[in-house]
Amino acid sequence: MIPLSFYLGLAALLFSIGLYGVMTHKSGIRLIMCIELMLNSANLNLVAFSSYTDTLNGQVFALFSIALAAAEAAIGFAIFMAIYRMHDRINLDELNLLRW
Amino acid sequence: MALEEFAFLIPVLPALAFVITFFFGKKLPSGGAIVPIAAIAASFVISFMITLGLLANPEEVVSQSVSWFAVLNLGVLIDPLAAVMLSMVTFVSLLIHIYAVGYMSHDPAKSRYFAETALFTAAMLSLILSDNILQLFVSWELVGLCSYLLIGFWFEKPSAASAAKKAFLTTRIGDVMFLTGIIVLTADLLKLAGGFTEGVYLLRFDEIFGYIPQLSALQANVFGFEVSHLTIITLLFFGGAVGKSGQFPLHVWLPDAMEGPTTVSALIHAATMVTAGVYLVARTFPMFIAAPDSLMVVAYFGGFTALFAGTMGIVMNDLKRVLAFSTISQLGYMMLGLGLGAAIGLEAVGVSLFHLINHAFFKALLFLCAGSVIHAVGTQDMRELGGVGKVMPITAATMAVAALALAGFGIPGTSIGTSGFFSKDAIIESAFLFGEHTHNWVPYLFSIAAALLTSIYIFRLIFMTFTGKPRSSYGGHESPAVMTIPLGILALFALVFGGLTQTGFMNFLEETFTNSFVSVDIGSLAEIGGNELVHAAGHEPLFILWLPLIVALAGLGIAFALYYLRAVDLGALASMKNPVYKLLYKRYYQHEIYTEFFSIGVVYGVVAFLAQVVDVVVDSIVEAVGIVTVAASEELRKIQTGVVQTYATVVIAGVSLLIILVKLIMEVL
Amino acid sequence: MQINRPAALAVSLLFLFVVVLGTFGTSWNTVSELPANPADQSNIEGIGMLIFTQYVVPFEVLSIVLLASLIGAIYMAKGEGDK
Amino acid sequence: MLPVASLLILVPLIFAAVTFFAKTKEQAAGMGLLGSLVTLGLALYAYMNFDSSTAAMQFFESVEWIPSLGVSYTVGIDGISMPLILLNAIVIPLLVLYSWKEEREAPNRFYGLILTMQAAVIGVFVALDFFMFYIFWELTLIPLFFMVNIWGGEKRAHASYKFFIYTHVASLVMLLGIFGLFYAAWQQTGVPTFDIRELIAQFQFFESGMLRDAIFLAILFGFLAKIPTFPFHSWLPDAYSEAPTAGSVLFVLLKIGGYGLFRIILPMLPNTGSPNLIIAMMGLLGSVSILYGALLALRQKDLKRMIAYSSVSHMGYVTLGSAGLVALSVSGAMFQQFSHGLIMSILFMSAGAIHASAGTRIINELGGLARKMPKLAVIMMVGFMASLGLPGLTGFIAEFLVLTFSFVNLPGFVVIALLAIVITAGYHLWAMQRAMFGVYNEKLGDVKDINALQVFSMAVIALLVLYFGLNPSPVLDMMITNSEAIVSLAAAAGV
Repeated sequence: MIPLSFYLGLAALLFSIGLYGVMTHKSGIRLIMCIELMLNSANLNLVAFSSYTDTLNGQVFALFSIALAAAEAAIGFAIFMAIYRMHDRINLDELNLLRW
Repeated sequence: MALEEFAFLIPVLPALAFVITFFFGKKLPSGGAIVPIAAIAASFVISFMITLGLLANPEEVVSQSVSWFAVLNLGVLIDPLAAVMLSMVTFVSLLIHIYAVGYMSHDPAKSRYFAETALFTAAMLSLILSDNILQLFVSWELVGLCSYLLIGFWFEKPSAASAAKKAFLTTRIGDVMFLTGIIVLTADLLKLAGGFTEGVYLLRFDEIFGYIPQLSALQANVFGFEVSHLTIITLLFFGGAVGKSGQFPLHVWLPDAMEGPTTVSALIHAATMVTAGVYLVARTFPMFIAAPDSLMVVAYFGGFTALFAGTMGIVMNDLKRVLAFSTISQLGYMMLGLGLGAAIGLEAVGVSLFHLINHAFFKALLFLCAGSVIHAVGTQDMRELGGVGKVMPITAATMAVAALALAGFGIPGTSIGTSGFFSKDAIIESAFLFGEHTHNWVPYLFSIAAALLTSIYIFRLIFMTFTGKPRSSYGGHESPAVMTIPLGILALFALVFGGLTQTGFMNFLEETFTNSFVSVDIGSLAEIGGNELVHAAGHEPLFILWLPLIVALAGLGIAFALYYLRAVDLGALASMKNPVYKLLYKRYYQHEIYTEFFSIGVVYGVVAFLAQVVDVVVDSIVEAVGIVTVAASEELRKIQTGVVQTYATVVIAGVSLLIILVKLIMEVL
Repeated sequence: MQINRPAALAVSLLFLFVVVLGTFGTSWNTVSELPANPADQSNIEGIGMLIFTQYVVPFEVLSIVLLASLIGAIYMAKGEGDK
Repeated sequence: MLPVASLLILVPLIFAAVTFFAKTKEQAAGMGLLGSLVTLGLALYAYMNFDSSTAAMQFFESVEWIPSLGVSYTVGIDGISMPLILLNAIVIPLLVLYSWKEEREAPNRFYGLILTMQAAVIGVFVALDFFMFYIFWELTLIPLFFMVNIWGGEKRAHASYKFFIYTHVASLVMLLGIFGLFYAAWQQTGVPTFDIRELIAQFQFFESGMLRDAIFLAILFGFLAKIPTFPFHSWLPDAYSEAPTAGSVLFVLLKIGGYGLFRIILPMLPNTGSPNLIIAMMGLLGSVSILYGALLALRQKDLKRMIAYSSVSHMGYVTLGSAGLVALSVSGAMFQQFSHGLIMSILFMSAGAIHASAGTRIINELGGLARKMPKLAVIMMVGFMASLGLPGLTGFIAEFLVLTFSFVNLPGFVVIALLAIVITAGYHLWAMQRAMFGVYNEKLGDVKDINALQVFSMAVIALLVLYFGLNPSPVLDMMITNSEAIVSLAAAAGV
């Protein structure tokens, strides 16, 4: 049997990759993709725990989380579209209107 | 006697007159002058009746006390000392008020004038009849306030406003010393009495005098000297008297006080203000005589002031300033007289007060005459006057009488003489007695030299003003009767009061401290203070008796030669090139020393340092906290880049490190 | 301000290190055997039951959130008026 | 019997709320006057029914509020608070009358804030529970802040923030002290309570001397900064001089710092680690404040700043008298609070009137105003004379009591304070001479005297200064009763 830690390790790896992407990328689209990656690494954890504890709660939550990710992505992309219409690009560096 | 029940009315009536005149004076005829005149007349009648009663029975003094606040009281005490003062003050003040009806007739603000003089008189009367030291101080300060208001009566003249301020501030220095004396006294009494008892007013004179031996036993260490508390207290009291009575070195306000109306000067100099200091020392005389060295200080200051003021008196050109220095000088005599109590005991009070009363008459007369001249002629610079005697015969005659009284003309050994003769010569003789007794001749020399100066400056004034030819064109006329009648009455008193009352007066005042209110044995108190008293008065050599008169005549002769006959050309002597003359004319550079050096230099220097350094530093500490906070946040807020990725990085890194840290700590523990 | 890549990599690796160390260092309280039901490999039914009983309220809330985000997304993506 | 203590807070508060909604200036001022007059009536009612022969609390009310923390609504009036409530109740209606004819923005807020301030200050005086005490204590900041910030002079923003932050920080330190007291007492007895008197009673049983000193000093700091004494005074000149006239008068009525000394500090003092050291420190701060304020006042060019520094000087007597710790010196300090409130009201009203009609407050730019403003000159003279301690007016009574009876224990400090008396006279007379006397400065144009309402309000205060100066017993007796109780506590502890 594959130990639980392996799933968790995989999820951590996925999360770190997503994190690295979030930190380094300027483009909003890539940012959202990386966030999706992080969310899904969490889902992986949920499902793994669910299986290894013989309860279904975790899987239910994973479903909820997927639905929320959809909502988040929809809103995110919509915001980016709006920004794009204003600035003609979605470079996050330049969005400093509220800074300081 | 029923009248004594109303003793409290003596100051209350003029105070009421103040209120009425102040608020309704403008609607009353002649500025409401009738109200204070009536009130003071009533006070005079009450005072005089009480004095007559006391003369018959000096043991039964008037004494009433009511609780004021906390453990302090207000009260009335009329003993012989207070009685003669009350009678004199009400009488002189009454005459001055009547005179002022004429003198102030053209002034638009005369209702304010009469209101303030009424308050002035009320304060002085309350000062005289207070039976405790605190009430005396309260009245003392009110007198100061009124003098401030009256000297600055023509407040639109900058010099008047400035003189008023100077008078108030200079006397205030003395007042603070007086207050300090009261504070020390109260603290000591509290200690000695072991706290307060209901119904016992510790600050009443009978209580204070009762504690004199214990107070004297208390020792304090001041700058390495062991000093009796009583000495400290009395010297502080004397400091107050120095301020109020214009003694050196706090005399500077008195000549400037001439900026007020002349009647105010007369009030201040004769009746209501400067005598307060002398009165204070006389009132607390048992304390002074029981305090080692205090009376000597009084004597030296008094004697020195008498001489010092006299030297300045001989060079002044302003009619009123000469009189002002004359007052300072005569007050010096009174202080000297009190200080001689170190040798002659209680008699000193009689001698000094006798001079005070006589001085009041002739000094009021001198000022009112001067006022009469100024009123008629319109100038008070003696260089521009001359020959006024022809146009104003009554004024000139009364002024001459006053001058004779001031110089002290009379025939020794008889009861013929002006009042100044009897009182001033008594002081000089006492000084001689003192010298004979202690072999300390300094007071005597001071007093005799001052007598010469007195005679010179007053006759210089007479000759320069009333004789010779007019040195400028002025239109003069004799003053109206409302002004000359008071002059006549005062002249009468200046002539005969001394001769008629001398012995009786002295004996009357001897009773001051042994009566139904307080009983003090001056002899034993003098022993406490280390003062040896002599009782052998009256067998001075004939020369000593005649010397004051000879000196006065010499002064008259000098003045006659210099200012009437013009025997010597004074141009060279009385010029600014003569350093002595310049020193005197500049009044020993007091203005430079007091105002420019001390007030502006030292005090303002300290203040500037405090304002520009200390306060700035104190404030900067506060402001700096704010500035540093703002500056720090200006930098620190840049951490908030507004870029989510940065936040995410920092959060993740922080959490990771935190976990490692916690883990490590757990491992170590 | 952009995080430079080496720093980002370092933080990511640090995080990975910490988490992996954590997961492998913890003794997880798991069931000894995975439930292997040969008859019915699916647990869809159980999940459905849970969603509509125990988690019905979150489910409803989620639906509203989805709807709201849908509307919001359309509104924002569509732009203003005729544009 | 009316629940006066509660009503004294509630009435101005309710009227304040109503006033905020007033539409016109007349309505606002009218509501302000009505509210303050009702408060005055209540205060007089309390005064009439007050028994000045006992130091106990009167008009006492107590209701539980948050039992789990021992917070209760407890109010009461005694001889320490009664004169100050009276002072507040008397001056506020006169202040409303004084500013009746002035034109300003948002009169509804102006009068509303005045009434709020009154409620807050009276609240501090009647509160017997630290929780309430602190709430009202901080509430006083708000109206004053807005007074300065909205209607103040040129540097109003700086002055208002400085005042707010400075005294607020000091209050926070005090709050720490209060919490320390609360928790230590909770540990001691096992019952939480915020009752001021109970906590003070428990204070002596705390075992740790360090803890007692820390609590005491934290609370003392809060009060000293509020009084304020040197060197915590630097907010005062800015705030007093930038505030509008009504604001300055409200500042003057803010007597809560000195009140705290009598109510809280003096009863705790004997049980601190080294009471004599603290007494010496307070005496030093007090006497230095007296001298320092006087010296700095001498240099000020702005009439209002001069009065502000003289206020520092006068409040030094409160600290010095408290430190004197003799019944009469403490009563003198209490009386100084009362007298200072009256006198400074006159002075700030005078300065405000001069500023309003002459257009400047710089003393050297004035001159000869007595001719054009005779009524003001008379009233201002009374105020100045009272302020420089002339006998017959209230200032003297207070200063005499403080100086004389502090001398018993603290002779050196009294001597320092005595030096200031001449200087005090100096700057008052100097200002009077420059501003009111001398030749009229024609540049000022046609200056008008104060209006009838202003004459009335200032004359009433001036008469009170005179009345209480001649007959201080109506308020002094109750002060003496209470200070004897305070001092006997100290004596029992052997200080």
